[in-house]
Amino acid sequence: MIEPIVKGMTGDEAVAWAAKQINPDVIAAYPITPQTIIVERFSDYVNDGLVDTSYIPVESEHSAMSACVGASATGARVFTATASAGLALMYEILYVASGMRLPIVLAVANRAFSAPINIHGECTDQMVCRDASWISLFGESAQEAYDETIMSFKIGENPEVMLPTMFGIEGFIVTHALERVDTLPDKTVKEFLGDRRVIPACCTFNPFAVGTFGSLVLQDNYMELKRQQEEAMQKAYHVTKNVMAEFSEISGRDYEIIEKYNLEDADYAFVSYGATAGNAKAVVDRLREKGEKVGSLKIRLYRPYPVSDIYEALKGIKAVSILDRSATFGSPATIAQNDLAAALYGKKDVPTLHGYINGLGGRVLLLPEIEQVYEQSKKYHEEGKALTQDWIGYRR
Amino acid sequence: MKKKEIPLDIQKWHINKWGTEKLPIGGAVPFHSSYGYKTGNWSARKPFIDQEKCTGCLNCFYYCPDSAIEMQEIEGKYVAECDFNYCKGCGICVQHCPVNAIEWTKVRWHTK
Amino acid sequence: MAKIVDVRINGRGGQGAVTASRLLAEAAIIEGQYVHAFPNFGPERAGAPVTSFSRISPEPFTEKIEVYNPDIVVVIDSSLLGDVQIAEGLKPGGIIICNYEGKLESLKHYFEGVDSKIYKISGTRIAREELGINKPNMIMLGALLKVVQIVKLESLIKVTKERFKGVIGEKNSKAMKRAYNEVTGNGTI
Amino acid sequence: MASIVDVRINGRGGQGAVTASRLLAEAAIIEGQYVHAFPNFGPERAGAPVTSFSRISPEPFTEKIEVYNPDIVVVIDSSLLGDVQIAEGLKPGGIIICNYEGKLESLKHYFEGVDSKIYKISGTRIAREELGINKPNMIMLGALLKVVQIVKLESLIKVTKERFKGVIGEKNTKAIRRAYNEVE
Repeated sequence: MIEPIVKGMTGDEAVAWAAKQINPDVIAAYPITPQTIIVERFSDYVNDGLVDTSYIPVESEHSAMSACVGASATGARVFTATASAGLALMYEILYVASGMRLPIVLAVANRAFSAPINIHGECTDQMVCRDASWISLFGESAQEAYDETIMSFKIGENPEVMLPTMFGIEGFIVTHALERVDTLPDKTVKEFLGDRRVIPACCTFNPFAVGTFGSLVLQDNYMELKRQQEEAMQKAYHVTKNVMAEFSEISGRDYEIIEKYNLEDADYAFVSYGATAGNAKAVVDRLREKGEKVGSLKIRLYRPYPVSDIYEALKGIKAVSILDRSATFGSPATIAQNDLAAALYGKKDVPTLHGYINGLGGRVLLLPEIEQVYEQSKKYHEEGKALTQDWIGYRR
Repeated sequence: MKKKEIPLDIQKWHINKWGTEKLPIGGAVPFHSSYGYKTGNWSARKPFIDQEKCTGCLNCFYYCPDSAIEMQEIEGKYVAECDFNYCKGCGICVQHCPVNAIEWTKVRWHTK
Repeated sequence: MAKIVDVRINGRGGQGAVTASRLLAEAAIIEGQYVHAFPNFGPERAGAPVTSFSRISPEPFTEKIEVYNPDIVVVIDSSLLGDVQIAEGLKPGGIIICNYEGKLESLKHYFEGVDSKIYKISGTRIAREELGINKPNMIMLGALLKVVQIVKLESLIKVTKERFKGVIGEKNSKAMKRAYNEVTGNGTI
Repeated sequence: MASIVDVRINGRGGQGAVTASRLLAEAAIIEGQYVHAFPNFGPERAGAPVTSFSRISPEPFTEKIEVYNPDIVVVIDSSLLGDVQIAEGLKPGGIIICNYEGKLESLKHYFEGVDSKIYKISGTRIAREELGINKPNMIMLGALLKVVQIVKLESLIKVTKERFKGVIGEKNTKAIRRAYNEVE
């Protein structure tokens, strides 16, 4: 373990600082609240000569991701960041990045979608990209924002994986909030990531191996190439586990693809991701003081979905309250509940699932309200209700 | 004109119908694979280059979208020549020739 | 859990409320404490009422929730007293520290019926005299640390000097120390 | 299910293979049959080899699959014979109708070892004489209907006249009738 350098940083600053230490070859980004500080800070570093990154100021997020695709195809290490509407504008190119198997890293400052216009935290923007064949991580705090920036490069650039990675931190409550961040020395970050990524021979523009990228592939080969992506996704699961174990060793912070909190003897549990998971843990502490047997599960790696880990963690628990800070409409369950239900279906000793859409557009769900969520799920479970979904924390 | 052939390993890719395990990741197509697609018989018209008039300015060489124009050395002078195996007959070279050395003539497929 | 201290700073845009809550948190960090500090995000504008928060705890905590029930409220600008509900959400027995020129008694009129300890400091006057400009944000923190020692004054001075290099940092340090000594109120100091 | 007839039309971009498969299907529709007609989707360009399909059945059917094993192959352009695998996927005993100027015997050389019945029509010549342009697509359909009566000649003529108004429709009708009689 390496002695950390303690700093006070907001989530965005932590991402920018990690990016500075990584010193990527190319950054192409367009500012959007609440991601702005990442871009601002990093352009300061470029201006001050602290990094030798090529910074491409683009005119939109669509262009930002397009520039990243081009840069990454040459074998460069590429980073970008966006939020909400920006991510939606990138959506088309997200599939190009993953289809061309380019390990771009994207920081998402999770923010609600318009309309009505809203700049505050909500994870819907990242959730709607979960089928884009991007590895998807969620961060709870500025510390995790820092760590996941570094780990994302290592996961995506693994020659077995070669997929782009996005990680989300919630707008304002993480991106703009100052927290204690234990940073690593520059040298350690450089050693952890290695000099440059391994470049598979025919997968990169260079004068010695000319090739065609993103060519027209119709019925004949398209499905084989998509299946390659799925197999890479499955490998990404193991690679992420290894990278997190390796990172835990050097940083001294325990990283796992899911985080279990007081789950061993729990009868009831919360399942959440991102900053909400921190609140859930605080509520678990409060409920434990009252003698309730309750625990919390945080999903850090959302794609590839860690099915077996989650099943092992939730086996034997009676009921689960899913705190889902993302919106879905007319769906049989909330977004996280959908995946969880699919992961647990047909297995033995599985809990009943109760999904709660909360915290949209930065709405705060106070700790006593989360306690009510717990009481509600408990009641539902005792009434024998199997799969319920509900909205919480809004006025009738 | 030099012989254009697909590299042997890429020929196998087509013949053996490679699957997920063998196809290059990301659908990156290796170089020279396009030699296999002889699209020359798609065309309704063909360019015929008058090598006497050709000044070797390279305009047609650069503008040809199928890289069907090749420069040949004839008596110490470089002149353009069209490889009809790959020419789709778009006529761009005709438009770009500054000395009107290229004639665009109709081809009749059915009389082949 | 009970050790978490929530501080709310009420000020006006441009007076440095956000900087103050940030520096307070940074001072806590260099002491090894755990923090979560953030402004109340919204449409900010010079002169508009703004709030900013610091949540400080000697032990790690996980909650990521805005501060609705602060333990301490710091008021940087006395003109807010009539406009804004300063004591809103304040925990019973909480602390209010106000930049106020008048007498403590007249300040108390603003908080009738509020279960709180009230302190005052002539922040604006100190700022005029020590800094030459009306930026009483750091001065209010100096006063705060006298009332409740959530962080050490030395730590705050250290981060202040890091943030404001050279003469401005020196002046602010001096002003903070003066505020530390001049704060008055109705609780034990 | 056995009553479904799959027709593949091989031609070159611009010759009207897609129109032909479409009109064949429309003719079937006005007779009350059920159809599924579509081109082979891909990069099409004038002169490039294209294929187009009509699936015709007197009874309703639900499958939506491309035609890999046609019962009938219609070749609009004889220059395709060397380039393209015309008989690819043809059902055993299937029918090939080719626009071919030469003798039937020389045409058969292209399909040695293929279990099929081969017919020819001088489509290009008829097109030149009757229409004045080289558009033998409808002529090939006329020939097809003589060989297998999947739709009635009258129905095809009716939809042709609807599609090509005025003198072009008349000329095509005449050409179709001539092809109907001249196929061998």
